[in-house]
Amino acid sequence: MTTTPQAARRASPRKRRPVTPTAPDPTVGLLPQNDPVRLLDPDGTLLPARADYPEPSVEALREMYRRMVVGRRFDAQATALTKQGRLAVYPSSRGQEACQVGGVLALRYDDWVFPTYRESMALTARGIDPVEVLTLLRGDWHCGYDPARQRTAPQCTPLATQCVHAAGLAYGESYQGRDTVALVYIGDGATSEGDFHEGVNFAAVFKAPVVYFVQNNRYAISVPLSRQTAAPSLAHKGVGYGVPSEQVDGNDPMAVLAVLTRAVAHARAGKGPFLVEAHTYRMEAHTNADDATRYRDADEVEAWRDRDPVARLETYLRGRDVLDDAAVAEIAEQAETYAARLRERMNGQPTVDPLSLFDHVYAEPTAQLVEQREQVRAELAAAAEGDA
Amino acid sequence: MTTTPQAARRASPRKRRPVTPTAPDPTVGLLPQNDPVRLLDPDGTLLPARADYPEPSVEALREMYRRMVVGRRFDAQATALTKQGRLAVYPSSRGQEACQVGGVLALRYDDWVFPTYRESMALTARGIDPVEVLTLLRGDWHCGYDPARQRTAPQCTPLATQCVHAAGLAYGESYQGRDTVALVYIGDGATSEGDFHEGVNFAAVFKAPVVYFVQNNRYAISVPLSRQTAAPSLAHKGVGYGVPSEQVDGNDPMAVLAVLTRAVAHARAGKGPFLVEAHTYRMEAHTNADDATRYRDADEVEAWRDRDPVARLETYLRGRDVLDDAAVAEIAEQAETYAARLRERMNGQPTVDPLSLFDHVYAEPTAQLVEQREQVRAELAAAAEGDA
Amino acid sequence: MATTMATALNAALADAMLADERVLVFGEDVGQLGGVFRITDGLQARFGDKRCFDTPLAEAGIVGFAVGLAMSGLRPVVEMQFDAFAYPAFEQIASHVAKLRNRTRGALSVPMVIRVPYAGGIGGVEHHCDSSEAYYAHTPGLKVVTPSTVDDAYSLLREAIDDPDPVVFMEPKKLYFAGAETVLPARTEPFGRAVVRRPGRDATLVAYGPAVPVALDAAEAARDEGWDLEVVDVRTIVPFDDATVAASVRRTGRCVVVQEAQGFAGVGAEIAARVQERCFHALHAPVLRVCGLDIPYPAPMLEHTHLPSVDRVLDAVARLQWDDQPDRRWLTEGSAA
Amino acid sequence: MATTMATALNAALADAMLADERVLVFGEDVGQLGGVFRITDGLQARFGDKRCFDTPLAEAGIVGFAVGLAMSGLRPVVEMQFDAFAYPAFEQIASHVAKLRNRTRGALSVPMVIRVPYAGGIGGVEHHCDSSEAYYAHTPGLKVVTPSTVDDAYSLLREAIDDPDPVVFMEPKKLYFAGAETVLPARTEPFGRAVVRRPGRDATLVAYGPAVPVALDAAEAARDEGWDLEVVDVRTIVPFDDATVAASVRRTGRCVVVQEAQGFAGVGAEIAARVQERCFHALHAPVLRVCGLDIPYPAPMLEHTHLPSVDRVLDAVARLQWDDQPDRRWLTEGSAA
Ligand SMILES: Cc1ncc(C[n+]2csc(CCOP(=O)(O)OP(=O)(O)O)c2C)c(N)n1
Ligand SMILES: Cc1ncc(C[n+]2csc(CCOP(=O)(O)OP(=O)(O)O)c2C)c(N)n1
Ligand SMILES: [Mg+2]
Ligand SMILES: [Mg+2]
Repeated sequence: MTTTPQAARRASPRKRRPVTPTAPDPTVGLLPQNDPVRLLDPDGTLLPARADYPEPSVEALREMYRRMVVGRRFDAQATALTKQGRLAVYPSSRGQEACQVGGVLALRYDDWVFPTYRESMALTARGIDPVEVLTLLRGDWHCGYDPARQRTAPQCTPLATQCVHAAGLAYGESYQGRDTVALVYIGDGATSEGDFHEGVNFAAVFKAPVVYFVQNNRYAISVPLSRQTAAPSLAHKGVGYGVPSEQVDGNDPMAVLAVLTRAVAHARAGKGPFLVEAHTYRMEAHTNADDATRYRDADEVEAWRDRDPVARLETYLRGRDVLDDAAVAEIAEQAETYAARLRERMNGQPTVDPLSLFDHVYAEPTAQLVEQREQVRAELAAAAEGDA
Repeated sequence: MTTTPQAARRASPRKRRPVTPTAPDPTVGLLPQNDPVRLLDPDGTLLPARADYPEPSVEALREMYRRMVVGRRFDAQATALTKQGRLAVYPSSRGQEACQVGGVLALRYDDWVFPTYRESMALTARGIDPVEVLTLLRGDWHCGYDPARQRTAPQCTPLATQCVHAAGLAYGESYQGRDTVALVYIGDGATSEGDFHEGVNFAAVFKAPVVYFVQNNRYAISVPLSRQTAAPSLAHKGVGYGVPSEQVDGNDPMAVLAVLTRAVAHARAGKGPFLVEAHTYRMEAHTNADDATRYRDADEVEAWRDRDPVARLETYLRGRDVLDDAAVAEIAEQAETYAARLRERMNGQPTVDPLSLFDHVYAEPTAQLVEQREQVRAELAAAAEGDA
Repeated sequence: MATTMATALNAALADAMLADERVLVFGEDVGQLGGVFRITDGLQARFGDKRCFDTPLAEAGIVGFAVGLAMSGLRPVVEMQFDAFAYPAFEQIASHVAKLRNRTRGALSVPMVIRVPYAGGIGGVEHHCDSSEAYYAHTPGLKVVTPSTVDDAYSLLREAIDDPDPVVFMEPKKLYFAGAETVLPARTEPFGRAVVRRPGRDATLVAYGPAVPVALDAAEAARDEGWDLEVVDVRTIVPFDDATVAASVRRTGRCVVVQEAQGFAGVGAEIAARVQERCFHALHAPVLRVCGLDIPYPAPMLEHTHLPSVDRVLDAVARLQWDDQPDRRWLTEGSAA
Repeated sequence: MATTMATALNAALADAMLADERVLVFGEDVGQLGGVFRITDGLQARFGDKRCFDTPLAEAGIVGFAVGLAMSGLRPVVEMQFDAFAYPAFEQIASHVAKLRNRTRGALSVPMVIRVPYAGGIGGVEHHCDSSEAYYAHTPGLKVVTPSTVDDAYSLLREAIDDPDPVVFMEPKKLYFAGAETVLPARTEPFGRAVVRRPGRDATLVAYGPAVPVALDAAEAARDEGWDLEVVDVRTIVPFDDATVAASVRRTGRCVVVQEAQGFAGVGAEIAARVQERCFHALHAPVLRVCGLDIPYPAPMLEHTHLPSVDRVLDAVARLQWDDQPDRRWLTEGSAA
């Protein structure tokens, strides 16, 4: 049989009854707001109050300010230590203080943090000994602090891999009846990795209490965000996992704290993960070893100076009369003391026992490792004899 | 300085000027519609016309019907071949005929298809020799057809990995000035893999002309969709990559063809990738080796029988008077002939030269492989002698 | 009735879950379905869907999730559905599972088991038959275990789950349904101990996992040729039992290593290197290897050409210089110092 | 002025791009920045951002994208930023890059180069110093190449880009800025040929990549001990040059393999196994190995303990039984057939 043109052209017998009414919009509560949440203007003035994000208490903000100032000073000190050869390398987070400090301030002491290499400031703000934080970068061992005691995973270098660990840890905690939340720091670039996808998805499917906190500082080393994604925002990835998300002005300390506080509360309440994208900027190069002038203009950096999170919060707190010159000076002094003490303690080469290389590969070294340890021991003995 | 409660409670000096007006909704054109696109009711009646998806021509639909009928017969034949021991294993796509055929019908002959193990029907519908398609499952070699000539990648088993290849291929084609489109078949389960994320993202960033076509048949082997994602739909993943997306009733052949035709046109026009999720159902077990009764109810399967895509299209075409009993019988006969010829050709064991194992590891075998080939050759000679 | 390796593995999982409620079993299709090889059959019904459950389809996710669970104090046992499908998890395994204890000076440990059904001989299509043990064995921080007997399947898996370190537990698929008369629970030699499966005086065959039955068959067939072959089953590739292997080779003076994986830079190379390092003066012939060919795993119809066979093992044994060829060392002595 | 390996690699990329417009160079930070080691410096400026470009940060994506580009007829050269950061791409490399030609009986090929800056000695933090060559060398279908000289860096990279097969091109980071007097373009021996870097009579040191300078230094130092050592640079691990290595060992009668990677089941094991298989009667001593320790790569302050050193090589050479110890074979002869 062949189709006659007439038959083909004949009006089709259309269904007359109306189509099933459209289902309710399934993205409600999942999509981020179009604009990053902002509570403080870049000049420090308070914006109109909003119902979704109540202002954090001034006490909390004052403490945030203090930690940001100390954090910035710590960061500068760490950079200085690279110049003195005390640190092999240091990835600065100057400019990202609101995110660094906001992330840890939103948490309870027994919550977990999953940081990257860039979160040295966050970890010191969490109260971890800065010398232990810098162990990785000084080079005496990999992770210098005790992650179990500090409830802080080792700073993660293989990008995005910690997204999955956090899902497992958070699920494991809730499985064991604990209401711990895990907060994952991750960069804009790392969201392109498969492990970001798998981690957020696992967290969502298992309703694990994780806050994924993307510090979008606009660059992955030299690669700008436009090469990373064509999405309206990184926060828009949330809906694809059924995870509510929000964008926040990452240089607005008040907004960062408010948004993360809500995100953490969401997770703790058993509602599953939450995704936050903070729009911020890395003021320094990727690390001291990087040359940022190769890939970005001085103008761009300059423009971000006007959005400095520390000055912004200071202006606001001064305006609220909860911070005056004396207080600012006192905090600056705390910061100086912190830096001086760090400088001192980083002075001098730590000693590490070469035989410790064999101690933690397994709970008990294998026969092969015992053999290799004996060989190294013999070499060291011979060398000592040679020196003597 | 300590904060006095008074100071803290004092009204904050709020900004008076209104907040920057809200940016336009950035998700416009990216989010899928809430309801899967449907043009034909399950009973075959035409639904009200819609501007976004014009009906495909009846000629195209009649051809689609023909290929679906032949495809279903092919599928049944392949399943039968497993029972006769002619195929090691066969993953059936019965119930998914609209997707299998719609995908290839939406393409030009020189477009590329990136199929999975489940797309045997799609590939035969594309005109690839069914014996070559079944080579993988018969076990004489891996890929039986010539992918370069057929513009069809080898059927992909490592899930989601083909998402990235398609991005590269499509970008490479357009880079070389060709307006080829790549269509990726992928299952619901595989969207959880990191490679799905990386593939779609690469395609979006490089504006590669790829259509990602998710056949959501509700199971990954035994794992139901609810264990795969908490998202409103798989199509909602698109916005996270800046990729427009759509849901479609995967058992509505007309809608599948219409949506894919638009998706392909979008890609070909240089607007980048498009994501389509088809809601469908795998009527058989995962493969003949699987036992689907272990994880799903007969009721569920029954319910989907009423949404049979072949019957649906047949009813519609009959209603349009472009298909009558004679035509249906003629197509059924074509299908029988196709199956009979396949059965015949699959009768008997193919012979494969063991020495060919060394031919394609590299363009030229290495010295080591030459050595191993000589060893095998000697073994074969010895065995032949032993037999003689 | 004979017990199969599959049954033994299933029993080991069940007994471990019973003994320690921190043990969680998860992966793709391990719940309701009981795994594509039914190794987890019945566990979800018995222990509930919080103890044995399906995950999203993502192997890096599965392994990384297990790392997090282990950090929280649990004992995850995950299944990779097939050998080649563990590759997406390679970064998680190599950079995290293997290293976490060491990175943190022991503050965090990862007592987890990654079960990998591996190797061929089952007529599987591509990507379902890889022998991937060398990738793990070459990665410090992992233990790599592979049973060849039903008793070992049970005992080694129980030990793996109890072990404080991460264990990649490689299950030879072709042996899943091979049976043996035994009574479970079985307790065999611990990790780090190879076992002489068949004593012999003339040469040692060293094998593991799917190659052990091949070696045993070859030893049996070798009797016709007048060779009395010893067969050593490595069992735990890491930690490796040098003592048992070297003792055997020192006794026999000859050695053939049999492995199913492609040979180049595989575990068999390590064994050959170790044996000649330790037994040089005892060796009457070089240590030979019978391995899979250095090709991607072939399609079903050609896999018998790829796999180490009894004949190929016997050919290697025949090349072990039985004729007491004169020492030809003088040929090259001139150029030595 | 001396040319560094970094310069030579950069020149090889530029010359290849000039010679063949199908060559595309991409990866993380290779565009505007010119790569974290500046190996791609200036390529984007010179050839435009369609020939040399940055990608999203995803290694499986980069490698898989390259597979697709190769299918479309292009010749991708991708950079993995550091050794351990290639692990996320492991599935793409092992299941696709390595196998595509074979799967399709040659209908599709994957002429691509995966550049991997690898190994340590540069004080890098964790995950930046892995020696991962064995993972690739054990995977049939890949060629694995690693230069140790400036000329080889240029010539082997050019050959890798022209090669019809996928090449994992492993660049020893610590040699990037080592210089040599040379004039580019240089043309050295092709793939599959090892080279005697230093002739010697008493023993052969077999090394590749970052271990070659260590072997050469050891050979120099060995003169004080009265040993005249030959140094063979493997250059291309796959395909491997048995002939050159075996000829050397047959001449010297003694062999030490030096590699930076952890030893267990590494490339050095393969070399040791091959050498004793082929040179058994020429050997006066077992083939010994000097490798990295079987531990995760250590923190900077301890890396010198991990890395093969001149002393450790000399210790191994000293154990090569120079004393003409009596042949103790009789000790075990009793138990042989
Ligand atoms: C898997 C992996 N690939 C590559 C790298 C190398 N690398 C280190 S940091 C970096 C950029 C990360 O950018 P982003 O995620 O935006 O974080 P940021 O450094 O800006 O904080 C890259 C490519 C890595 N650490 N891990
Ligand atoms: C990387 C990887 N992991 C696991 C598997 C094993 N496997 C084969 S098919 C399948 C389920 C796939 O489900 P889906 O993507 O929904 O496709 P469908 O089979 O339903 O068409 C699984 C887990 C695989 N092939 N590849
Ligand atoms: Mg960034
Ligand atoms: Mg499915």
